[in-house]
Amino acid sequence: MVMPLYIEKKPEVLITEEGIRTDGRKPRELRPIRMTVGVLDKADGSAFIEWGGNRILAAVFGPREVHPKHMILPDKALVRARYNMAPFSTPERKRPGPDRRSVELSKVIREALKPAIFAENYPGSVIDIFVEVLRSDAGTRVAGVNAASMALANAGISMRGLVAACAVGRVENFVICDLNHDEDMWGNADMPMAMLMESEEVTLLQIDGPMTESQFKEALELGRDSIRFLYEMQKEALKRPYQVIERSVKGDL
Amino acid sequence: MVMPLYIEKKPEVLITEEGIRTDGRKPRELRPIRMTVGVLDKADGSAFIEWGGNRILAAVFGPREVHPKHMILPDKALVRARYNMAPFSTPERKRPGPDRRSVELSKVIREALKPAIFAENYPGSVIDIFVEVLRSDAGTRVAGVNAASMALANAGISMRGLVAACAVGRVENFVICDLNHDEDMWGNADMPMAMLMESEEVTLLQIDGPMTESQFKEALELGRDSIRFLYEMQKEALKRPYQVIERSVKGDL
Amino acid sequence: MVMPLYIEKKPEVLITEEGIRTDGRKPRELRPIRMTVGVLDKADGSAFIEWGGNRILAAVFGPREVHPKHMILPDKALVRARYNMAPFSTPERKRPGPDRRSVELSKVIREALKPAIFAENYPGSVIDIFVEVLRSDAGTRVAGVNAASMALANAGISMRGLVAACAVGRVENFVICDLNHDEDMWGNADMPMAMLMESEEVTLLQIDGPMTESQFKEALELGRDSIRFLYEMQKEALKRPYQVIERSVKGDL
Amino acid sequence: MFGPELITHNLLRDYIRELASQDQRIDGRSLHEFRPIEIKEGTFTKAEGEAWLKLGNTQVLVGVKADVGEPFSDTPNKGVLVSNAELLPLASPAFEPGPPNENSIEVARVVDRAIRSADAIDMSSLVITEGKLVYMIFLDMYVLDYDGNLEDALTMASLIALARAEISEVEVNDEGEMIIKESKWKLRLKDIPVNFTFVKIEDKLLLDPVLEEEQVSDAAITLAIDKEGRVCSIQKKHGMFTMEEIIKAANIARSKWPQITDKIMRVI
Amino acid sequence: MFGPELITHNLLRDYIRELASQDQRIDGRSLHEFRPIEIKEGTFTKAEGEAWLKLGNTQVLVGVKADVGEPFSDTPNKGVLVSNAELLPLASPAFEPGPPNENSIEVARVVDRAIRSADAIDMSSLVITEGKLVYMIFLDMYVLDYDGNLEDALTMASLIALARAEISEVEVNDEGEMIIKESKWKLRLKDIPVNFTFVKIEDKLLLDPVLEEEQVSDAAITLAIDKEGRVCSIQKKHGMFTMEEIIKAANIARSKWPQITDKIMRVI
Amino acid sequence: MFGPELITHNLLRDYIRELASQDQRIDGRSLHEFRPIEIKEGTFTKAEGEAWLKLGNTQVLVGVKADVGEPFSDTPNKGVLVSNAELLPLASPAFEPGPPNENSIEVARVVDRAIRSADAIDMSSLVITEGKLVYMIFLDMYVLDYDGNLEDALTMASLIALARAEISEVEVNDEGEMIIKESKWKLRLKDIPVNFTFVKIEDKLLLDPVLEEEQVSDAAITLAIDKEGRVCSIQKKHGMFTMEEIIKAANIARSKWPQITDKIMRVI
Repeated sequence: MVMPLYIEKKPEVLITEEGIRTDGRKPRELRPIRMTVGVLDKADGSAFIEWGGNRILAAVFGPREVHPKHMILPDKALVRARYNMAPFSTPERKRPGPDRRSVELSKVIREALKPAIFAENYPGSVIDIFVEVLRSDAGTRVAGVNAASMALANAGISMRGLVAACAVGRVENFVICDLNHDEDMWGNADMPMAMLMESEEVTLLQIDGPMTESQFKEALELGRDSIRFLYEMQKEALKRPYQVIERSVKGDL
Repeated sequence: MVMPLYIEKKPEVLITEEGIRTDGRKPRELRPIRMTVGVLDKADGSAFIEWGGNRILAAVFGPREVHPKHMILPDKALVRARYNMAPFSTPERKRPGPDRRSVELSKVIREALKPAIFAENYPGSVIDIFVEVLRSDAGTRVAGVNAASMALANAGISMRGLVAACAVGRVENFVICDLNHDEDMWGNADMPMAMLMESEEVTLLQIDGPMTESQFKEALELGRDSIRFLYEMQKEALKRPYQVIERSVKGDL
Repeated sequence: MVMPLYIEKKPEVLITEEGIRTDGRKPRELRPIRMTVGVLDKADGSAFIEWGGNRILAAVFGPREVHPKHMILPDKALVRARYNMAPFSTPERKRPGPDRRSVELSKVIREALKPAIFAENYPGSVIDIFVEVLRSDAGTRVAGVNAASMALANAGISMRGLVAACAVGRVENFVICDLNHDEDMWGNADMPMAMLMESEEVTLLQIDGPMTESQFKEALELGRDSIRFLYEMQKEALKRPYQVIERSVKGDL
Repeated sequence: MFGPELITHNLLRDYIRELASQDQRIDGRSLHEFRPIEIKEGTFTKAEGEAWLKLGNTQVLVGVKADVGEPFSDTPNKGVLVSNAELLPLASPAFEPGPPNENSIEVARVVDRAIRSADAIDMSSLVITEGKLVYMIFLDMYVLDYDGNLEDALTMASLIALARAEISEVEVNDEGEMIIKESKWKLRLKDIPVNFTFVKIEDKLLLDPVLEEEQVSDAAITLAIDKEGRVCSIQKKHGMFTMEEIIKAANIARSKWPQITDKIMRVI
Repeated sequence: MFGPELITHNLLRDYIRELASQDQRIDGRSLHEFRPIEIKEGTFTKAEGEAWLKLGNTQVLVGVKADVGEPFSDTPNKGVLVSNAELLPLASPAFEPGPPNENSIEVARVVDRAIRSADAIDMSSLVITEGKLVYMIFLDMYVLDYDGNLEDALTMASLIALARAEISEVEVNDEGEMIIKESKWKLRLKDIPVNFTFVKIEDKLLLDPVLEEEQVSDAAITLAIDKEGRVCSIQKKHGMFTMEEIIKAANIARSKWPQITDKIMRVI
Repeated sequence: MFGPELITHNLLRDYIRELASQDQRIDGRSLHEFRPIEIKEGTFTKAEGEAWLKLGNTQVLVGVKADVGEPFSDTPNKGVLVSNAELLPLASPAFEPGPPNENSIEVARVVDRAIRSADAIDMSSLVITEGKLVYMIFLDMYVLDYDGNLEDALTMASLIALARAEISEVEVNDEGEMIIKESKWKLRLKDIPVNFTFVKIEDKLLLDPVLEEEQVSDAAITLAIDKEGRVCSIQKKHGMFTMEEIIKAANIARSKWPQITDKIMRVI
């Protein structure tokens, strides 16, 4: 029997009547974000994202030879993604190896990125995407999608465009963007979202928690606005590999 | 630690001096049986058997391509069988996945059916047999053999003949057929048995519990008689796919 | 919860001031050793070693076809080794299957033997080495290397020469050879060592526990001396397959 | 779309897509129409609650079993729900025996998420002794025949099986021993969060796709609607959607909710 | 017959089958004769009881280890027996490293079933404190060299190892702590349920087949006989038998029982 | 040298070996010189102690986490140290996802053995209640970018992460419940057992090899030196060494120890 040296505490108020959140942000305000592209030597492409307390590394290998061979697709590239949490990424140590959550997230991230990749340009090969969560602090899947999208570009994979991502959600009657740990844990609804920015089509969308018709529409729109902001940062980071690109929204998106 | 909401109770008397069993049956009496053929759309052949409290679904795919390739037999079909118990098939929830018992039963069922299949007619292919126990109530392996044999026929696999099966056993000095849960659990000997009906040769035989020379002979004969009865039901069910065929022995076989 | 019927007891004195060890040996004295070659019928080569309380069986298959195929080396033989402890080889029953220690030892043993094998003589094939510890009593990896080396020779694999092995170590200020259970458990340093005897080059060397510069040199030399002794026994055993070759050092190497 | 991709002839692909462009489907349904839903009568499991449901040719069997155990340390005042789906190899040539894979995990989590996000089960009602003993509910979803749209079929069957479940009452006596009583209690549902799965073919949304429609589709999404008409769970699967399409799918789902719920209410 | 099927040349196949038709065998034995049985002297394990047995060229090593643990909740007044067989890769080119497979599981269960169905071990004698603490007996069967008929070799070696086992006595003191004592007790056998394996070649039954006979045979069956001459366990393996053949095999087995039991009794 | 062997062109092989014969290396270093060592500033994990270390292009991240649990029954007065290495697939095209393999197990054990054999952690200081409650230290080594010599990089990073670790104090109250306090204690190191890895090319020893040097080398060995200059751990990897070469490697390692230790001391 192993006991963690950690106790989860629920804040008394998640959001004030004036819309002030537990970390002092307003509903449409993002946490600080830093992006760095090209941080690894051996990967074909890589990116590092620091977003609030998240630290996430993404790398891409490919197009390369497929193993095992029976997975080869003759007319296009096989796209694989692996989302993995480091044992030291959580307050309580996480056992290494995939669990049900990480298996699902690996699929969701793959499906978020696949529409952006010109897979038909690389028949018979594989493009491997690895997302390693080194430190988790709510929103790891969307942070991972942003980093992985930059790593794909950094690897020179031909793409329809970048995929950018952000979580939105609901705390009481407020639709908010970029949920923090408390909001993720105790809020009313969580909605991670990603878009292929060429056409602003949604490539990742999940919801956990109820939203009314109008809240849902508001959330989709706030998601799109947040994602546009992320997209601008991605482009800037890709222009200056090895440089840290840093930003956050103060006040309002 | 998970505790089941279930307590096993041993009956005071398993069989009366007059040979009346815990469910009121006589020694040579079968529980009610229903057979239905062709119950699944996607499988090449299928059958459903309800026997006492058992509910068992069998399906056959094949002849089809072998994966992994190194298992291919150049001169005949590979025959595979999988016996599996649903998590909700037992009083206490069963963890999904194979255990030692189901691995052995898969082999025993495969060996019960293989002698009936003209495997040499399908060189280089595989015939896959799946037996899913949805509800278990003693005698699942023989019920599974009956269903699987019908599913093979329903799939149009060429066969020497049908395989039919029944358990016999001993409770005190009575040789009985078609053991119920109590007899299976607390009886003195259990003997599942299957025959290829063309030649009435034994393709499945196991014993668990001692029988004298004469009891053993009596058991083999009662097994054969029971199996003949099952065989007639199988033939009828196969003549009328999608129709339920229902029967049981009242009194004596 | 399973509790073993076994209590580990630390001896009060591991070595006396006069250098007498817990089993009465002097520092440079080996336990009794018996070697037998050709003990198995189906393996291509085999050897059995009894060394102190150790009982270890080694067998070699090959050169033979490689499975799975993607492991084939086109220009030389693949060499694989598996070190495995029987469930009944330890005071407390060991769960079957590899653990981290046995995975490491399998690698260390393979690397100890590979330099001796003319792998280039068998391109595209595999040489499989199996070391089964039936009874363990300190020094199983070096006993295993001795047995495996003889099994390779017994299988007729072409080799640069035999590999012989022995553990040395330190208990207090004494450098000793062939550690027994107590010394392995409670001593200050343990240093298993193997040499390819043609050139007396070291093919296995591990240390666990500190040794000063001079102790380390002394240990290496004592290791070499012990290994020379083992080598002579190996040669003799290989000359007389199916004969037991038995020896130990009384007093001093 | 599962596992080794099933090959659909180009002809069939073109035919399905051509039909869709004319608001038609291969089985004659309209775009936003469910296949016939049938709940089989009988006892097929040893579960505390069960449902064998046919959605067209898709057949699923869901069993709800209850055990007793310790609560998680961070939720001492809540019971435990464990959801698991098995894509049985007898349900499709594309399914292989083995431990849960990406597809079976995703579908189980999509059903589970709908139930949890709508708060359909009162988890605090599962507590026997706070922090010590709670009911553990195992929701085992068995796929018997796979002709598309497992999400919706499994969600409906799960809701029925849960609502039907009758669980032995348990007492803890003075010595701290657990006593299983003869009497049973019913696991009531507080909500009926139905899932609705759409595939997209060009600019058309098709509700409740059959297997071939899944295979030739451009994108797929599953949405759950709760009794207040709120979207309480979404899973976008392959492909991509415009925001307008998603809002449209949510509206269609909302309009279909009463019809499906009515079917469910009749059998529980 | 195990794993990747070993290829036997057609010539050898024809030769063995031809011999059988004349009541002869490749190693000169008669049809119902065992190969020489040898029990190796010495200590080869750290088990509480052990036996290294050679049946012709087949070599097996069985070790019996005892631990202490909790009984199963449904058998509070019985100890625990765990049987496990390892088909070591050094025993045959057909055996591969890895977790127990179909063949090792079957052979372990066949040995285990013979022992249990004859009630050979008094399971209630393994109880230390009812419902709390019992001896757990681990029967580990190791196949070292595989030249056919593992069932019979492993059953004999298991019976010897069990009968030889000397296990530390255990006491529970007033504080409920377990004390391991110096003294030992012997695990006595109440019965000697020997297994007899036959293969069938055309209409002939061959007892104790060697590997090549297994490979070219039409069918195989293993029967256990208890001390009262009763059949207490059967496992039909591949192929099929007439009822008459099965009765004949049981009669042969019954007639051989005293000879094998005598061998076993001499070394325990 | 790991997993599927990376192909190095013969030209590069010949070039590296030719350079070595002239006491030169591809990156301009002398034979017994380390690559630049850089410790990244920042917080990258949720561990109690961490270090992101670059050794040339090799990058590793080590996190030390602490939990509380029971001690092993044979060491009731000692805490528990669990060491684990993950060769992440993003670190090299030669690494594949999956459970620990031979290479990750070996490297974790080599680091672990250096720390234990030098007694660098006072294991008895990890006891909270003897025999009942101890701190469990998880040393998780993450390889992010693999350009050779993981052993030395991981050992340095592990020592730093351990020395930096600040762990919550724990109390057991009268009811036997565990109370986590606000205050922290530091896990102090009693020794700094640094690992030194050499590859051999012909008769030359190269310290801190890059990936390509590992691949074309004849042999490899890792030695740990403690603060008293003693060799406290060795792992010979592939190939073979003369006794003289091993003694020479130990002497070089001993002479480099102060330089590496100095680097480590500056950041802890």
